[in-house]
Amino acid sequence: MSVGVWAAFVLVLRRELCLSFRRPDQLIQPLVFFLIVTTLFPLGLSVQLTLLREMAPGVLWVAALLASLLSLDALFKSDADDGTLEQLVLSGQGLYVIVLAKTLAHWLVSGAALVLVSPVVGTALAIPLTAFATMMLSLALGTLTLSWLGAIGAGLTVGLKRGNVLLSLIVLPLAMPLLIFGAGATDRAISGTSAAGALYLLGALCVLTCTLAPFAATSALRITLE
Amino acid sequence: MWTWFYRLASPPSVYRVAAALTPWFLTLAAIVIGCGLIAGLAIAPPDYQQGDAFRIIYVHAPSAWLSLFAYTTMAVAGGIALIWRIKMGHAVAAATAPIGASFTLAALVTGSLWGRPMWGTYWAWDPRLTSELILLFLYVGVMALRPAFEDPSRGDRAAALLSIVGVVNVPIIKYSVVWWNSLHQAATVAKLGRPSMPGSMLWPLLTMFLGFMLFYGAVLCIRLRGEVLNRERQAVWVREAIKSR
Amino acid sequence: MNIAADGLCVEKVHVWRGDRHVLKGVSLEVRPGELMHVSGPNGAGKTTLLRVITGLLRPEQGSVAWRGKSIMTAPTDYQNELAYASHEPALKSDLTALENLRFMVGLRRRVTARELQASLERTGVAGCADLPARVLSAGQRRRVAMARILAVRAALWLLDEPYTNLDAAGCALLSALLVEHTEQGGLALVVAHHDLNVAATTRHLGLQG
Amino acid sequence: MSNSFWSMGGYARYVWPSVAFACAVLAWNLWAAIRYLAAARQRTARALAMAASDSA
Repeated sequence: MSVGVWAAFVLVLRRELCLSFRRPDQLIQPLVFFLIVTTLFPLGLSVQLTLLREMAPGVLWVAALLASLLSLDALFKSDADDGTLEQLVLSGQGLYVIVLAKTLAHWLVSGAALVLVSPVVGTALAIPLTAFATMMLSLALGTLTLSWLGAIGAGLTVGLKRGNVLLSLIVLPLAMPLLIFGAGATDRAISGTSAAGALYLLGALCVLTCTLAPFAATSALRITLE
Repeated sequence: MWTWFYRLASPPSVYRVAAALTPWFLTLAAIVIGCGLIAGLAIAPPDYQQGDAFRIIYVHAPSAWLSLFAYTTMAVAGGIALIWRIKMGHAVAAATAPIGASFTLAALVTGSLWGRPMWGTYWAWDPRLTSELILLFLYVGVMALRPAFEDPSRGDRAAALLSIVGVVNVPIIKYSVVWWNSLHQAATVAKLGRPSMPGSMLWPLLTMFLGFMLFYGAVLCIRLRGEVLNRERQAVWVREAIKSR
Repeated sequence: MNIAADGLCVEKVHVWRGDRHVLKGVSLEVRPGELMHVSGPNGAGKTTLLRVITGLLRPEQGSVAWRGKSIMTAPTDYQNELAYASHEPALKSDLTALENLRFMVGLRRRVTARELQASLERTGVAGCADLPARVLSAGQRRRVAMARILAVRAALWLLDEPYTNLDAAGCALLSALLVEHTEQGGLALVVAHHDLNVAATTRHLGLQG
Repeated sequence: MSNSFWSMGGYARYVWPSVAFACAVLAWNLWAAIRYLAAARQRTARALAMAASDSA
């Protein structure tokens, strides 16, 4: 009576969420980082609402990207350090399912939290209320895509000492398309024109990454776990 | 049935073949690039729109093409090595990376010099140059990942995987940058594209392409021998290879 | 290559770590109901050999066969039948001992909390079922790892230095568990630099430095 | 003909530096490759010599 794929997926998901909520400070830090980075820009630029609104999508998205990148490093590192990652690999369940569950749990904890906080940042950056829906949808898709790309980067750099700088160096070039489409969608939503085109492209990118990235992350883990 | 491929991919034969090909590639490359440069700079007629500034294409286009070709070669070699566990694939990938990165840099510099008269600045976020810049970041990522592992064979495999992920993303990046550029490019600025060229302008360009490819072959063969030696240090055949030229 | 009917057969395995030739043509064979003791000085490649047998590390040359079939043909099925205990016991320090077991064993088979509690009792750490793993002593953590090995009910046990941090009672318990496991037709491969006094048919493999 | 050739129709400031940089990249590639091969041969020779002296 071995455990089915879905049961294993749910079990790993519950394990990750349970572990994350045992250390709430780890969850709050990326959010605070996101808020701090977005308050830097108005201080650095000017507080003219028109200029701020012009800058808002880019600022919001770059801050969200960097905040999620910050927490990606811990995706496999804590498990690798205490030896549980090996047990997960040898658990008899496909590593694809385990990586799928771990990355989704990481997104729920970091990406989704960013999306929930983004209205606060949106009002701070003078983004009109009407654009909130598109902004949050594009952020959700974007951070999910980034979590998958980050899973590949984390898989490759899990064993390295100063891995997190290398992780950003590897993941950011791959994340540029989603920044372009995401900021583009938010920008159009602000200016009132329909952001459907950019959202469709972002959605397509998200689906592509969600299906292919776990394979790459799985083989990345096998390489570094040897 | 793949025995000839495995024999060809065996380290000693790769080393010998690379050593034999280098002089041929080098002399041919020198001749072809020489002719191409003379033709491009002196013989080809100036462009009706950009005048003689357009001659920069004879060094920019081949570099840009080579930067992409080298990345694809690196990804394919890495893929072969990862899937069929042929170590020489990693040697080829490791040898190709710095060459490709240097030509990406060449494409960026010549591209911005070419754009200067048109745009009034050295960098106007032209879509082609922007994707070339991101390609350079991809190169740097792969070249930074390979030596980060103590065990060289693990570093090779990690770099191979990253280059495969990268090569899948190159078209996506190119498309998204073009899409992004059409978003902000209100004014119609003469793009850096290759205008449809009459024969007298085209053949020097093709010559330069051939010359750069031959040069790439030569440098790859030289670097490949170094990579093979680094990976086969204990092998028996290495002892004779070291003594002979 | 003599096909062991159903058991573990490692055939001339070679592994290089960078320039170091760590495993030079290692071969071994374990039949059901037997215990294989692998010993050797530090750096002799004991852990590397174990990682090759689990399938985590692919050897440059040589093969590992389980029940006559190479483990590379169906890795997950093979891994479903083995239990691997590495140097340090694999426990999440934020989770309690019971939770650790539930998440680890739960991936392998449907198991109830009562069964897990029973295996914890069997290894003498029932008391700290609800304590977070970080407060447990090294010996207790080792015993929780032993409980995991028991609860997983794997045919093949691969134990890397299982006797470390165990007190006298713990060592006796582990030896008893090994005997019980081999009597039920299970296989065990134990890496230890001291000799084991386990009443089971034991083979021995000494790895050179 | 020759001085108009060098002036590149007034764009000499851009054409010649581009060509020069491209040639510099070609030259660097060749030099770096040869140096890399020489270093690899030297390292291998030293490793072999050391191995020979160990086993002797």
